[in-house]
Amino acid sequence: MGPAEEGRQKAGGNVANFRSSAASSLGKRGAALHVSSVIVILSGAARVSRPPCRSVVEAMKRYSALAIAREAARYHRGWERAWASPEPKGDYEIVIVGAGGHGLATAYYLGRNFGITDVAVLEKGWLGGGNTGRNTTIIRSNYLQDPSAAIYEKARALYETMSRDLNFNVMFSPRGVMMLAQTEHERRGYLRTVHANALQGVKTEFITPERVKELVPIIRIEGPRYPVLGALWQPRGGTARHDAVAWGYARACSAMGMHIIQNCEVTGIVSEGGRVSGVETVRGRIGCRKLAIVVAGHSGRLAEMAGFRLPIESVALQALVSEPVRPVLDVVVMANTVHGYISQSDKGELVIGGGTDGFNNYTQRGSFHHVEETVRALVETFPIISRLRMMRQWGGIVDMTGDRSPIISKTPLEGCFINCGWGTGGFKAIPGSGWAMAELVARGTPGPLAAPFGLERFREGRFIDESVAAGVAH
Amino acid sequence: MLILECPFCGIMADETELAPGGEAHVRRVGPEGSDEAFEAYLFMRRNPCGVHFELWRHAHGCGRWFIAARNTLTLEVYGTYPAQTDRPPAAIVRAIRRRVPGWEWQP
Amino acid sequence: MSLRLSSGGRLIERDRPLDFTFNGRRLRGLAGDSLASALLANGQMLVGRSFKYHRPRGVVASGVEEPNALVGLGRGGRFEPNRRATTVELFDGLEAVSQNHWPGLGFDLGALNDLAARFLPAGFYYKTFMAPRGAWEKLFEPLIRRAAGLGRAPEEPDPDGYEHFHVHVDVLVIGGGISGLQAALTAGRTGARVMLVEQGPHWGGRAPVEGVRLDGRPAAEWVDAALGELERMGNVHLRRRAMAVGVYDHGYALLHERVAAHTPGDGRPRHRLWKVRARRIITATGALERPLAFVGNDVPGVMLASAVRDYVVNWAVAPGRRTVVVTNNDDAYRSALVLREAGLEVPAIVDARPQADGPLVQRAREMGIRVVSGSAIAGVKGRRRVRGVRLCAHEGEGAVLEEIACDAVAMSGGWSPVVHLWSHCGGKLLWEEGQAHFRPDPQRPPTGADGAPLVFAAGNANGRMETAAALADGQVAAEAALKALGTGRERGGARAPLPAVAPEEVAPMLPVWLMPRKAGAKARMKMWLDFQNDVKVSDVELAAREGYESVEHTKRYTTLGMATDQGKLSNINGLAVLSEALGQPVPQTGTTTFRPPWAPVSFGAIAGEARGDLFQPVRETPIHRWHETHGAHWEPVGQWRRPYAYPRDGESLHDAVIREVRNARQAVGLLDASTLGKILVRGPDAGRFLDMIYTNMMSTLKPGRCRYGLICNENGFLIDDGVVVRLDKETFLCHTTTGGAERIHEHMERWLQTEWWDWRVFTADLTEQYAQIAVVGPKARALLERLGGMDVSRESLPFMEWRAGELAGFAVRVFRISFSGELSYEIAVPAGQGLALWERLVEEGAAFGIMPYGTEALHVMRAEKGFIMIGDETDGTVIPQDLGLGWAISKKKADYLGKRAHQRPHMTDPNRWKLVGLETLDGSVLPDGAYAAAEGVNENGQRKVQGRVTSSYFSPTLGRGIALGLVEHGPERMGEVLAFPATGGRIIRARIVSPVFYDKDGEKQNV
Amino acid sequence: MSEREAARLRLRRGPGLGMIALRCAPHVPGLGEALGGALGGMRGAALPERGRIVSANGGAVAWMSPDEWLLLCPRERTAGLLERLSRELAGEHHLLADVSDARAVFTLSGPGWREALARLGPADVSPAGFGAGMFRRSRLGQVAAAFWISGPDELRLFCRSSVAGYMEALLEGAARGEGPGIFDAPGA
Repeated sequence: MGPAEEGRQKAGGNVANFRSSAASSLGKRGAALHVSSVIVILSGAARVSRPPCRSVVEAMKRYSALAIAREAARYHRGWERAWASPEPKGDYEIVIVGAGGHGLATAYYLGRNFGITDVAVLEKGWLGGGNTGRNTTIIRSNYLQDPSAAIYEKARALYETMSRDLNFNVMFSPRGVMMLAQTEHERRGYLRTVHANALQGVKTEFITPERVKELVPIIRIEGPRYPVLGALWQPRGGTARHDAVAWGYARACSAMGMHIIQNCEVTGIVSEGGRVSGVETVRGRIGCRKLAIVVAGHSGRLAEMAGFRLPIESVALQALVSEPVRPVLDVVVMANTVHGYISQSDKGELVIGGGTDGFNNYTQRGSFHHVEETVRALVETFPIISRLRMMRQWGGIVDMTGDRSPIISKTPLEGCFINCGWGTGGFKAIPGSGWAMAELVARGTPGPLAAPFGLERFREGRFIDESVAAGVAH
Repeated sequence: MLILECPFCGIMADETELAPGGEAHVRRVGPEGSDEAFEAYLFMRRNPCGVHFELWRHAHGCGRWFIAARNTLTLEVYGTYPAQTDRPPAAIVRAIRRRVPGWEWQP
Repeated sequence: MSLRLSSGGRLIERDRPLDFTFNGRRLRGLAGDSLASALLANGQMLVGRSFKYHRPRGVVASGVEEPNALVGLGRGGRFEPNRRATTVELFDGLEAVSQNHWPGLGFDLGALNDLAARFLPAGFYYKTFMAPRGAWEKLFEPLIRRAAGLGRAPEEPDPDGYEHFHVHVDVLVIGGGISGLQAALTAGRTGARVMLVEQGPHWGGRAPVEGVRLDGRPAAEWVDAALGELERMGNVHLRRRAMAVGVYDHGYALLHERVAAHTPGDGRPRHRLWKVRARRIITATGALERPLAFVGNDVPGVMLASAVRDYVVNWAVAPGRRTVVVTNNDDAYRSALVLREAGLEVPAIVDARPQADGPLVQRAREMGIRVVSGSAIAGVKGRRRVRGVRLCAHEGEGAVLEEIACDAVAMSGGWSPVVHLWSHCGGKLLWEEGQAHFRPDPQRPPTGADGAPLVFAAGNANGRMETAAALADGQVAAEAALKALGTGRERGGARAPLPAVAPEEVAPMLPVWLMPRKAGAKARMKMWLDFQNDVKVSDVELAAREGYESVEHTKRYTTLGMATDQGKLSNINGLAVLSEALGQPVPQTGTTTFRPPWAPVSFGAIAGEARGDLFQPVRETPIHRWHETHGAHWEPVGQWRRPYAYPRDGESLHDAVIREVRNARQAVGLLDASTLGKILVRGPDAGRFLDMIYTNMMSTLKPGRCRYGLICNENGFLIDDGVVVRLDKETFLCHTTTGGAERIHEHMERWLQTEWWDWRVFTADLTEQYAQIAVVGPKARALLERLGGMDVSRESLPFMEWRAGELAGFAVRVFRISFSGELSYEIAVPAGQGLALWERLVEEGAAFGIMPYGTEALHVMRAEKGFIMIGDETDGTVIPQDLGLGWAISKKKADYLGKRAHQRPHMTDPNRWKLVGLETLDGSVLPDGAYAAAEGVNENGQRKVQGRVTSSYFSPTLGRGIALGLVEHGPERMGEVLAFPATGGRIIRARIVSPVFYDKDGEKQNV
Repeated sequence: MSEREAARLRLRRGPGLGMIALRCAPHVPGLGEALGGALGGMRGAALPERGRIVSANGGAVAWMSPDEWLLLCPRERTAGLLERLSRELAGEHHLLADVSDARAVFTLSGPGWREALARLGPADVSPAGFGAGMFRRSRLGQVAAAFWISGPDELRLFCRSSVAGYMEALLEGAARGEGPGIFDAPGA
């Protein structure tokens, strides 16, 4: 149990008083402000010891089969907004830029673990509209390096209970993730990962080609080009409904009285004496004591506003789905030697992803030859998909760091924190990332999850390189 | 799918004939450089949303490295030129200014 | 009951019947039929079931936009799910089955969902299935998954072939209707390279159906004339059944051509994927008719008015005998007229507009058709088949005024231009109030590499809905495209006069997003927007109510437009309903993003020829065939295949490796080392250059000598190693690892071209010019001496030197280098003679007990010697200092690639893990990649570690397991025992020893 | 392959050509003469412009990159040519290498060769985009290749010798079938 959780236990006593206000605040902005200001006063000096908000679920009008039945009687006219749509206040204690999964999760855990709810999450477009809503929804934590394994496993564990925590079904589906070993080198790499994971508390195993075939009957294990020599198997990895993750967090944050402000692009960052004091937005200036930048592909632009540079490059990553067919693939399969990964959604679509473009691109459109390479690989590996069809193809802007691992860090600008660089692997990390980022922002110093991901590592040459185990694709 | 003219062959090369090489005009920092300078040289990239200078190799052609001046948002290409230079040629700068008034080259 | 009419049908050949089956029933159609028209001709209106509620579904459209009539086609390896019956050309023996039902199409248990529909609103699954804990995973999701998908996937590999085709044109014209034809004519006449493509099997688009007359002649005649002229031009290529599916940046357009889809197994490729490089693109892609949202608008028998027209005119098929037309515009009246002319009944035209007049309305009245204006459909009677409609006032809440018996309904909600291809690359749209549709905004087109407009929309696709305007627009678009080409060609072409078209007078349409306008909540739950995904007006309104206000949120929450038709029929209606729910104008709501492909593309077509043997290139050495015929077990190394070992009959791989190692150590072995990189570096500055590339000092190497060198990247990490040979004063030959050959050559060239371009150095990758054969073992020298030729004695060819000369008549270079620790010669000959030399060595070596050995024996022998292997001891995070290779890092040099990086705090950290040897206490082989555990856990609760295994083998020479590993302070901890937790809870103990297990003083290689 | 297809395109491995890679600055005095002389009897004519190839007496010189040329000659002349050139270029900074064995040559004859190439690579091989005297380095399938028109209805191409098997299979596949006939139209 992490320090934040212990804190929550201690602070349990104050929960009731918060809960009632939060409940009354739902849909009533005035009340929401009131609640947050109460918190500010409550907080006093020691911010961290503030009453955490455990009452998210209670604060919301619960979702359940019963609620649906009740609403059905009146043609579903009684449902409330999942999240409020308030006008921005003049200032907040914490402003988070970016209402994607990572930004919203950061806000959620600020409230849940630290009782900080005077929070605004500013979104340029529509919440969850960035990579959160454009990825292939894979969740796994079979990473090689300790820091990665720690944060991705934290995230995976939180996904296990997310639907109930948020009272929003994010459809986490631990159907198992398989990474094929198709060369001796890859086999050794995955064996290494299995050994590392065992010591990291991540449950993985290396399975035989026969077991692979058993789990994925439509696969061709004999090659011909790259016979399957086995696979790295994480039985509790899987997928989740990506949009639902953003929506569930948004609903919970809104219920805590936080402000989620969409269509509110940040155009500048205001600072006084080397300390952040607010942001300029298309909807006017918004003051804040702390600023969290969580904008993935656009991190470079925000950093520029804040006056520092990042070891980041933005490139296009593409994904595609097939027309829906009856289930033929019950696990997630990743084949890194041939650059393709694939799973089948609960709707029946094959969800497919591959490599990234090698050049800077802000268009959310990629080059077709990457799709071609990926499809080619998957047709070779799963011959029966040849007559299925690509229904939709899209791209996202992913932010790649110098070592392809994320950044959760303080910045040269005091009071300004950044969470970025998740590259092609952000979705699976959302809860862990939010948890670690909330701790960093609330305390001003990183906890054990975030500590290794500081910006300074690039100067020191202390990299967190996952490509080592060929785990390039996400 | 980009098409870039190889300034050496004069061929309008398809992206699949080329290999990208990252930001251009990055000055090497040697043993005498400070930690900060060295970090910047290796990792800190402009990553602009707009005018960008980028190294490309005509991999399935003459094998030469050239630089493409292009826009990362519109994908407009202002021009290409041999990589054997530490700054964009005047003609390229003019071409960019025609499309992006007031744009300035920053080394 | 749909039926085939006794006369008419411009596309069918009545004297050429075709037999086909639907759900096993033998049916008969005609040549020229689409599967949909043939099914309708056989009275088969019910063709499928919807996704969510399993509602009965009938054909609603006549083209690619069809959301309902999805069937499984063919059998076995040629089975294909989810095919739109409307775009399948009928052929003899076609087999089709309906989808998404059990046990049958008629009686489907899934339809129970429909009864529970009220309890299954949009996004209901986000609100439930959460309790009790684990129920989602164990119970609910499996249930949902069982219901997933529409058709089933094939169960056998695809026997058909696919191919790609690249083509470069000045102008690509997409759409073979009259606008596209006119555009192609205009562009073609200037001599520009033009390609005109049509997604369907027929040219002319809708004009021939509409009975349009050009220059007083039927449209079809003008179309034929236009095609004739285009075919005569040498510079225009025409293509039917070639659907433009995507427009990508810089004018890259993707066409999906169905070459043999309608003639399966005729030997031709099934599909051809065209990769068109177009300097300019014209989208004359037409428009799609919108359905109307009224209660029961999804009942089989309710069809788009234009589709009704198509079926009657093109295939002489009618959806029913009594068709009620419901509309908000004039165009649908054409359907009424067509039906009447075909001798069918039209009991009424239900027009939502307060008053209906205008020429078309007049003509309908003149033909005695009853026009009920200001009215709407309150509901459709029937479940699996339309039995009648109830009328009400459009402005009201739906109070039924009368009932009309009918067996079909033709609906029209107005037309929307097909703007997909325009939008793929960033083209923007504007909202046209008068037509209530989005059309391309000429001010904000997609732009090309030159920053100028890339795509030009024409005709209906550009919102020009009348024939004359559409024709003229084709010409305008072509001229604009040519102008943008800047070839001056636009002046070249003589502007031919446009054909005369009789003016059409059309009364304004009335935007109708649901009917009647004030319909109650209950009714809205029965008005379908997305027929396939069962998204209704009430669902979109629910999304808006719950705050899913962005059109993207609504789409994702309700799944509107996410079906296989990607919302071709539902999107505009959906976002209009959303806009009304939010009380904002449609443009403010905006559209969802249009993404490729315009219609689904087979994965086979995308993969093209790259399947089986052509999936990826296999690289072969000159000696490859010999390995093959001598039982090599292959190991893929990059694109190469190298022999892993040569197992003999009945011999296991493991035993083969042991035999090969022993033989090389005791007698003589042969290794095909041809894959090693060989880069020639030459010039006055070559030494200076290699001093930068390698961590060692290479400029001091004497001609005739060899030196083992290390290459780091600027980040300080070891990326390659190999032996550098000085051929003469100005010339070096750099050997790299197999994987390194191209990588390192590119690395060198990059530095030469982008950093040190004034240095006088040339490089050349000669990897494949030479075959390289390692002759390894105590008897190696004897064997070479037996071959005869150059002196290979210790005196004239010492260790780490090389000589050029002759062996057995071959002109060779012999390098005395060793990666095995044995006496070893690496012999290079021109690749063409590689096999001959190899065979000669095998032959002459017989007397010495020579055996070839593979990569695994190579690995074992180098591990026994403690030699590192790039990719095993290194992984992109290891620096030479970690590997005890400090001796290979020149202290004298001011600079080399990686030097600055090596000075960073983390690189000089004394706690970095260092290379050691590891010996298990019980002699067993340590598991690959095992970690050495340390005491306690870190802050994240992870067990602390102090080292790991980088290579681990059974050593035949020592008869025990040996391993190399990286261990914290390893070299200072000789003799210490580490614990390696293995899988299954076992703990293996191993002692830290020197990494050199064999011939510690290196005498054997030096004899 | 059907006779019809064979008439459209015939694929042949070879001929085995002598190949010499020469790298040096283009402005080296007498370079053209050296090359011309090497081929025999084409004084100064043998320095092809970029993207082109010049042929004479069974030999040819192709432009590979601004400072690289490829000499093509009968195999047996390779050694002699190498010697002669290194003599003539002595004193100039240059690199000469025999690469005859590093590359595999194929010959495509028959009108179908343009379509065969168009099936495999992105280069514009229409008559408008690729004509006699041009030397194109590009991609076929997944490997690098270079090709030029070596006679009426005849194309010659080469690739790395290690991928000769792949290239042969690729070309055989591309030679099969009718093709869309896009280059058949007069003047297309």
